[in-house]
Amino acid sequence: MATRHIRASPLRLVDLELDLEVFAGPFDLLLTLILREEIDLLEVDLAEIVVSYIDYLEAKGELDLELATEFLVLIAALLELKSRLMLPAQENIDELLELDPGEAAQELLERLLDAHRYRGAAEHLSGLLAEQSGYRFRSAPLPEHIRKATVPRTDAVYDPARLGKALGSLLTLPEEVEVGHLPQVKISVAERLAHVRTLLKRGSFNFEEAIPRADRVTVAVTVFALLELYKQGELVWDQTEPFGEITVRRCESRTSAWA
Amino acid sequence: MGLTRQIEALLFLSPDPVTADALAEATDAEPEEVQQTLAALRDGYDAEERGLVLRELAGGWVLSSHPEADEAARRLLSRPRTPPLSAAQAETLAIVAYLQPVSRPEIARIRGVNAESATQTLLERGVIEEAGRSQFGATLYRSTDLFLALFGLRSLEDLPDPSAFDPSPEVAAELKERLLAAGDARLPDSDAPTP
Amino acid sequence: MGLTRQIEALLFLSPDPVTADALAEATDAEPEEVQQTLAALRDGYDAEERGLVLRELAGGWVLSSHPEADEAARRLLSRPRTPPLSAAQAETLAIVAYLQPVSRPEIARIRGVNAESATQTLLERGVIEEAGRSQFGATLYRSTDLFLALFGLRSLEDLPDPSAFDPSPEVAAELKERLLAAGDARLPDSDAPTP
Repeated sequence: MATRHIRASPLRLVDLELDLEVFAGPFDLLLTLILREEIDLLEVDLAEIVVSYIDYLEAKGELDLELATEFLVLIAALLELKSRLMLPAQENIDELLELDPGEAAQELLERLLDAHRYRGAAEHLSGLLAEQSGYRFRSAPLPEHIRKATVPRTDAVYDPARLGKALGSLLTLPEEVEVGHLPQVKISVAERLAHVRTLLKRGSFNFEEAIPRADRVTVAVTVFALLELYKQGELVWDQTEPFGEITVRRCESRTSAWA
Repeated sequence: MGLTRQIEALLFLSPDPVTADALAEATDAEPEEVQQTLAALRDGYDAEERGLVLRELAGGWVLSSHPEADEAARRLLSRPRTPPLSAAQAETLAIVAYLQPVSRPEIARIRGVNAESATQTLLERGVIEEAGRSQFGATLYRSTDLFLALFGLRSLEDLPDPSAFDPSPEVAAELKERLLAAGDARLPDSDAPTP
Repeated sequence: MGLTRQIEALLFLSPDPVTADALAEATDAEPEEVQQTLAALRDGYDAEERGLVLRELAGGWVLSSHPEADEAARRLLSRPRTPPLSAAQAETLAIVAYLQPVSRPEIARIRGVNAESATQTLLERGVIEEAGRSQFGATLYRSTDLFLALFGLRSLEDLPDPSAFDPSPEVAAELKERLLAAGDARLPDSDAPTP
């Protein structure tokens, strides 16, 4: 066997088996296929993956912290990538987000008109096809005496370099999952759990205190840690109004979480 | 050695539409003479109520059977009628036909839903084909000559202008009004954003 | 609705000989009437010096082109079809060209996805052909002379040196082993850690 370059990776998501509309198999194979463009990310229902992951956690009955962190980072990267793919052109994202309602409506209107136009064209084509279906073309192999290969008269039409390039690309080892466009994430659920438990020693704290100047992934992982500790019965939280402050309180005993 | 005989034989053997120039080259005849022969053959089939129809499609000349024989053909060959396109396939095909070369993400954007299986079916039916990659690396698609032949088109020019399918100005104005109203309803004032 | 028209259309569409009885059933006509129509068509083609010949063979009636047009037909039709290669076809063809003889399971293992339809297309276009069986019974493939001609190569020795396109030249191993290893790395199996 030739030398194999197997990079050390904390990823152990092989266990997460997916059964999606467009793909069935382990999660990390899906990632590889998406990166190789064998599967179009637009076709993948990411919500289904999250549901599979939750089912998987449920079945396992325990939270693998490394795995949970990796999963959150990867699914966030996929979501961001997919949202970029769905927007018209990368450089227009900021512009689009800043559209006022009138402009946004105009943009949406353009798209609706486009959709309308091609639906009409589609009907026209379907009509043509039905109208033409009575005209049948002959499909038969050429008689042998006419088909006789004429290799000497064949001109070169393809470039041999195309074959070399195709082979070169097959020699490429798959890239590691690219999450470089996300802020460098050093956060893990384990670290957030420890952080929340430290804050809990005070008895209660405001959620904002747990995430000062944090990026979105950190906020998400912190919420994940809170959910886990809630499940364990170590804390409860209150929020009096939407978007209001969230107060997290320690539970003195396991049972009091359900009080 | 009759030119008509040779041209009819060549048309019979050609699976795809063939140009008058290619026929002229193969028969070593003058292109004008070939054009006249083709027109005479076409008119002859028509006048003599033959089972063959000669038409100019997909940039060339091609023989087909007469539609009047379609029912008998279905009985004899137990081949179903050309399967119609699903709505998704027809929309995808229309977008490819008008905007080619076009990538799948673009098709999905216009349709508002993904185009995976429709694209796959159209590829298998041979009415669209790959046409290189976009600058972002997505596969591009274009229509094929088979598309033109099956849809009775001489070239893409035969497709009507897509603006023919635009909604009337009244309908467009109404759509716009409804969109604006929906936008306003979503943002009643600035200090109470809804998730 | 002319019987002649229908019979001619059916003969045109049938690549194989078809019996008069089958034609009678498809057209809902009397067998004798069909027999007469067939004979009239045959004599008509002959008398009018058409490009078609109708013959009764053992199995039934079959249309063919007139032999006088054979030379022109060869000029027109014996050229290979050379549409642009898709990415999947180029990859599959490269694997066969460099590693021949090579089996389809190996091609699939190197590409990380199955090679069914690409292999089929390359076979149909005549650029690859079967070359016996592997020891495990899988069909082996090799490239053809037509492949060499279409790529302007005098022999397989003239294939470009893959190291010129090789992203990992430091790995010293046989090309085939490296391709298989890279393929495996793309498709993790149960006992290998995931890249």
